[in-house]
Amino acid sequence: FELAWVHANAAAQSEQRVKAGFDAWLAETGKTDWNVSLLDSGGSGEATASNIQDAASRGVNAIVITMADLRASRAALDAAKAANIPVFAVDSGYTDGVLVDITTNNWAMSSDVSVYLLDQMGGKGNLIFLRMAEHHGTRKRGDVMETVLKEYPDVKVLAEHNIDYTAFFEDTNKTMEDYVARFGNEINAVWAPWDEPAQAAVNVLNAAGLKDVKVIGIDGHPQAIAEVCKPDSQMIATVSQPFEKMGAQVGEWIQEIVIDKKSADDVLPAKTVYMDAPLVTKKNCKDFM
Amino acid sequence: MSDLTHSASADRRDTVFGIIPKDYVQRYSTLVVLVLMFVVFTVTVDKFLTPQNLLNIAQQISMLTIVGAGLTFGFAAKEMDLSVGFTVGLAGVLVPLMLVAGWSLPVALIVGLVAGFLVGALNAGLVTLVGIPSLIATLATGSILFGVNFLLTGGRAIYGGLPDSFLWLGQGRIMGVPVLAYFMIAAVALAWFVMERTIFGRYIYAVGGNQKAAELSGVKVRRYKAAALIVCALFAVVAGTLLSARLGSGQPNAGERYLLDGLATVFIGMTMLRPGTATVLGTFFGALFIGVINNGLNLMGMDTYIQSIVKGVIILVAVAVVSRSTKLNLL
Amino acid sequence: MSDLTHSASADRRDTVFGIIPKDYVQRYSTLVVLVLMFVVFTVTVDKFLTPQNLLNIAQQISMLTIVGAGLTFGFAAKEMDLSVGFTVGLAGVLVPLMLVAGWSLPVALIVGLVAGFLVGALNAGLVTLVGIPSLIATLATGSILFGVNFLLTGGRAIYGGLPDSFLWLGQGRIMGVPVLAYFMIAAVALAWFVMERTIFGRYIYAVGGNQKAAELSGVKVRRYKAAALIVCALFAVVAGTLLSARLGSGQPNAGERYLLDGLATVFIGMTMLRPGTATVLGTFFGALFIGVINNGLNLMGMDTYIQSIVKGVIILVAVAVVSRSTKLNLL
Amino acid sequence: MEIVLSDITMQFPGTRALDGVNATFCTDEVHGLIGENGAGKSTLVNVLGGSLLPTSGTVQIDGRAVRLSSPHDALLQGIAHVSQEGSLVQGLSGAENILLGAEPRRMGVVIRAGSLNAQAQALLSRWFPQVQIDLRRPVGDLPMADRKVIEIVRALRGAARLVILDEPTATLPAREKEQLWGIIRSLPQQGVGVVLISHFLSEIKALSDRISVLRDGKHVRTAPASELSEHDLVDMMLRRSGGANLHGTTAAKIQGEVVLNLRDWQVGSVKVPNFHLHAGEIVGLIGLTGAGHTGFARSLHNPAGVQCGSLVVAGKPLKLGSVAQMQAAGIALVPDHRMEYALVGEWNLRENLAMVHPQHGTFGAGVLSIRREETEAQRVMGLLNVKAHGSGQLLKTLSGGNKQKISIGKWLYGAEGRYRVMIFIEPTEGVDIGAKAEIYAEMRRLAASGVGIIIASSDLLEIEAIAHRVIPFTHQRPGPEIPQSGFSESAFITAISGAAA
Ligand SMILES: Nc1ncnc2c1ncn2[C@@H]1O[C@H](COP(=O)(O)OP(=O)(O)OP(=O)(O)O)[C@@H](O)[C@H]1O
Ligand SMILES: Nc1ncnc2c1ncn2[C@@H]1O[C@H](COP(=O)(O)OP(=O)(O)OP(=O)(O)O)[C@@H](O)[C@H]1O
Ligand SMILES: [Mg+2]
Ligand SMILES: [Mg+2]
Repeated sequence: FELAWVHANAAAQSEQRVKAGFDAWLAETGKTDWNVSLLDSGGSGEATASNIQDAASRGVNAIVITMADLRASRAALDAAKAANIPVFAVDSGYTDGVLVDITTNNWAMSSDVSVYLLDQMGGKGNLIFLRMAEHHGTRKRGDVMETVLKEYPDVKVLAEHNIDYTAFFEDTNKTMEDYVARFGNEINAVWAPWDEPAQAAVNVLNAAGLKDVKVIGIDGHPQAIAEVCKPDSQMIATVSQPFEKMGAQVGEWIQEIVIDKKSADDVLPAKTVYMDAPLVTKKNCKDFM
Repeated sequence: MSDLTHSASADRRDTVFGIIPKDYVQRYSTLVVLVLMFVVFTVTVDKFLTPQNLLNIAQQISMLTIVGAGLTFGFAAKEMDLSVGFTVGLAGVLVPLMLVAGWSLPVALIVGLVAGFLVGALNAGLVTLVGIPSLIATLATGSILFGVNFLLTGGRAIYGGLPDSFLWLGQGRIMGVPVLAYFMIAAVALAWFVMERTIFGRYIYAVGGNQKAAELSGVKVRRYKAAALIVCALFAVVAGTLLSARLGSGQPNAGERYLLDGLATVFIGMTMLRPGTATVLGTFFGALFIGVINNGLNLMGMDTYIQSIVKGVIILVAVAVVSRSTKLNLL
Repeated sequence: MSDLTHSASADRRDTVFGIIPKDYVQRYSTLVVLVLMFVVFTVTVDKFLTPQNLLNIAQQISMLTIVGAGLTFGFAAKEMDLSVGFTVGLAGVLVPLMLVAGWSLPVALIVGLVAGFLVGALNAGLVTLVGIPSLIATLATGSILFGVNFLLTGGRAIYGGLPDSFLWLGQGRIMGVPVLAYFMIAAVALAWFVMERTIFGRYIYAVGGNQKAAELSGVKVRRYKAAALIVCALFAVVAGTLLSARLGSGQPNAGERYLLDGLATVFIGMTMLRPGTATVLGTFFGALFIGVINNGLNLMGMDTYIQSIVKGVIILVAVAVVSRSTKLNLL
Repeated sequence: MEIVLSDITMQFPGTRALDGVNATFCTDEVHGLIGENGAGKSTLVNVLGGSLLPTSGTVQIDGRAVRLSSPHDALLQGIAHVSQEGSLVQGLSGAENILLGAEPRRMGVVIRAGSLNAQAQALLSRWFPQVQIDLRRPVGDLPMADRKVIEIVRALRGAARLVILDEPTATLPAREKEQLWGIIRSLPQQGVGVVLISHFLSEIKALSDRISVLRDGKHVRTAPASELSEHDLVDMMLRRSGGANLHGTTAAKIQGEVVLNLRDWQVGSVKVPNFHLHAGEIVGLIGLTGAGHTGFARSLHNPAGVQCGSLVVAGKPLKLGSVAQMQAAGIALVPDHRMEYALVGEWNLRENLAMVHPQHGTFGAGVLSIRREETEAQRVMGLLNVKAHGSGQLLKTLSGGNKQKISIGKWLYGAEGRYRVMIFIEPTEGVDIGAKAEIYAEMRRLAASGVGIIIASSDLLEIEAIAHRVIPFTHQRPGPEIPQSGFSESAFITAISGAAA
């Protein structure tokens, strides 16, 4: 059984976790005859399209795409459709030509954690707002925060920065250093669009000796959960996305639809399937470790 | 080495293995590796030699080839355009933005071309009038364009609302052949004709080959350096427009990888045909080289990271032969 | 026979505005822009001229400066290392991986250096023994290293489990000054000394300045070209190691932007001190230039995209002055 | 047509190359331009040819003021320029270079490749009927002499009214030189004027109708050639009496030990069965283009292309290795084509001088001492009387002859007593008559100090003045040696023009 796994950008931890969940499922169910080839698009929409197209020409039995923006791969998806190859998407947005997109609700996740942060701030204080518009998920999260903020007139956005995705960790680091120099202990909170920049922000705050800042991230990567769990850490919350479960779920659907030849309409609950993504705070973090 | 070998070698060509004239090795060895690779993939990879897949390759390399053809003009004039990726990106957001805003396709396309012309003219002015070396000038304009591209879209990608006539440019087919392939062939043919058969191309090569000599022969050096940079930007906006049509989306950072990839095609091209010189056909084969490797290894189902390693090794092997027999000066 | 003009013309230098000798403009104008920029930021930006912020800048440019210093060796020998970003990345994952796997810090650091040496030696061998132009050779080894870096980590970033002694290298301070700043100063001082005050450096400049003349003067050209490429890779692994210590994380693609940024520092450096020549101090000022712009505009609270535009414009303005009075040949 | 340069001043950083020069050039004469190295000759013709805009001064053509701000402007006025340092586009063929800027075209834009080759060939045969050059080959593959011919043909190709030739004969071998002389003489009758720069005073005197002399950037005098003796010319150039024989004569040789002994040498197709050189001796190698003497001389220092041969230097047999090894054994080479093979244009003079023996100016352990370097550089520059505004001047801004002095100076810097054999190829290429004397004096001094010297030169007068014995080469083989007693220009010409077949 030939499966092509197309990463939008394999360097992202979330994609790695989806893959890990899938691999664990493979091991659990003893699928030694599945031949999975990895194709990384390195963050390029065009490479994603080419990878899908090549996989279609190769005539694989199924294609999985993770964290891509599939609207930019329409033509390639048509090729897969023409070749009768089922395509499963993970957090890539439902587009004609894929069977299903399994994802989490970015608006919902952001509203959970954003409101939590603002409440923890007591509805007032100064905020650093880090955003990232290039990725649809982080963009939606930022848009939600922006909307929510309108209802908190006493919270002042000290600075807003769009993270440079190609070197997000270093970029966040440098930017936060500059903000710390500029605002010092005026900073009460940092909103980061996902966990890694949140971690970078926490590092900078610690290094500068700022002790009383509230930082949130989203994704719930193990390191982030551990950070939240540290009692004195300034990272107060994240949202746990069930990436591993998405991977395992994709495996199950492939088994049922492609191998067992069940009807997709029976197997799939919807075209876009949202999975639960609970808020992780210092109180409940132990449950996620 | 010396006068002595000289007169002798003119008629009695140097040979390799006693049969292949050395300058054939110099001109064609990289090309031979390309052909060999093609044969190996045909034999070992199932779906490689199918019309469908060959058209895929054509489609996949078309934008890269067009960017590379533009860079070839720059290289020929010994000017490097480091902003080319962002120029691709500029057209890639500007044209979709205009279309989404309701402008007609011809207007949007023309605005894209005009924008390319202006970028090229800016680069050209900085280089030929102010005298800033192109490496720095285009690095700086690249930084400026990066900002402009993201400002235009607010950082987000543009989707939807694009007319079918536009999408057809990037996704359609004529007689089964992708429209993109026709664009590529037209661009290569045009660039080849201009560079190899017209006075304009000859002068571009001349100002790059020896500026002083060109000057003393009455060639207007600045004019041709400027022209090369403008052509480079124009090819980049064509590629960027097609890219957004292919993706059905305007992505502000989609062009960035075209700089390094475009340079790679030109460099590989410089190892063949006229070693050490950037030629349009060389660049085309360079793009084909990269396209065939990517496609073949993908079809083999090779892991991306291993692909990257294998790609590096193939490039090294391909150019090692010619490098041993010629002194190549790429810059 | 020549003493007359000699003394006469020595004092009657060509001047700009009737007072500033023209060659001072050529050497120092970019530097003057740097100083002006510094003054402007000091006046207009609140927290700019604070010890804390200056140390921030030092810390922020330290890795870039180290990479740039390495590239300077390559440029001096007229060899370009396009793999430098991936070499930064290699050390940036290899050293953390070793540490996480339980190796001691000295062992991990030494393995990092050895890896850098091997990468440099591979580049050097391809260029000096096989004869592949460095632009192609390092493009290909870059592709190989990209694959290696991602294979090493399986594509994921390494977080956590790094010993404090390691993190201290990137985040610690000695007498209030970041450890990174000491590394930077040591690297610049060492590189400056080697390039400007030793025969080794002189020969590297010689093989870059005129290879044939160096050869006929008894300089072992290949040896010094090879040495330049090896030094470049060694500086890159030092920067990569420090980068991962600073980030507290090994990220396989964190080094990539060090190629273009590193080139930018070298190019800007080439507009000052000895215009047209890559010098260590020039590169250092080039990095400072970029660092001060980024920091100052950030402190002003300027939008990222507008920053990028402003940065491009400042670079153009800074080099325009010298470009008008000198013919700069960067490559 | 009459071109009048008035009050031309050209100021470079650190140097005033021209200082209020006035000159008039006409299309019915050959105008000789002389002056010592660095006098400003090239700068003046660069202004005339549009390559340089003067700091002040005016150019008038037939009474009209013109602004020549590029060579293109100058060409439009009918002024073509063959510059001192060669300039051709390496990647293009000879034919393409000859017609660069004037290609035969179809519909205004498309190059007619076929007629391009034919036209270029026709031009070559018209001006140099006896020279055979494959014009379809890239010029980078051609010998230097052929390249010069191509440059000259390029200048003569069109409707030029005035042709500037800046030291055209410095790198031309005898046969091409004679043809060029013929061309120069014939041009004024065809309404084409010539501005000729040369350090060969006899050549200037024989070819020119009028001669202008520059000294230290100032115009000294212009007069009909017939009114000036070579003697006067030297006086005006150097501001001293040219009465003495500037070339001097080389004392009879001191028979020292054999410093170099060579057997069964083969490099390329050149075969030298045996050759030896004594300490204190100066041996001249002469030959036509392609005769093999320069290749042989180079191979003694750079044995990379040597197929076989044995070499004994100062009693020690040498294994043929790299340049560095040959140098360590005591062999030095001052090559021809200095900008390509000897000097770094972007370096200053000090750095160029220290290139071979940087060890001399160090604290030891490879650490340079700028002060020591400076002291030694000053010594060498004084020794060779280099005209520069200091050792920090960039080499590329020196005049041609001064560059040549630096090329020689490299081997004197910190080298006292280091070399047993010194090879000079065209050592006075582009060097003025005064500096020539200085270089000869230096060579003689070196010989007297026990160095064995080999000089390969196409300037037969030079060989006659400096050598103790001469070995003529024909067809890649050395011919019978000519002892000093048998020296004469005609003897040399007979020997090299191949009585042997
Ligand atoms: N670009 C430059 N920058 C600085 N000085 C220069 C430059 N070009 C020429 N000079 C100086 O101008 C003076 C005149 O040089 P020029 O080349 O005209 O001499 P020349 O008479 O042609 O000498 P030669 O016989 O050696 O060729 C020299 O002192 C030279 O160093
Ligand atoms: N100084 C040098 N050292 C090494 N190689 C040289 C040198 N000068 C010239 N060459 C090489 O020799 C080739 C022929 O050079 P050139 O036309 O000067 O002939 P030549 O060997 O000097 O003979 P001649 O001057 O007697 O005609 C050049 O293209 C170059 O490759
Ligand atoms: Mg001159
Ligand atoms: Mg010669």
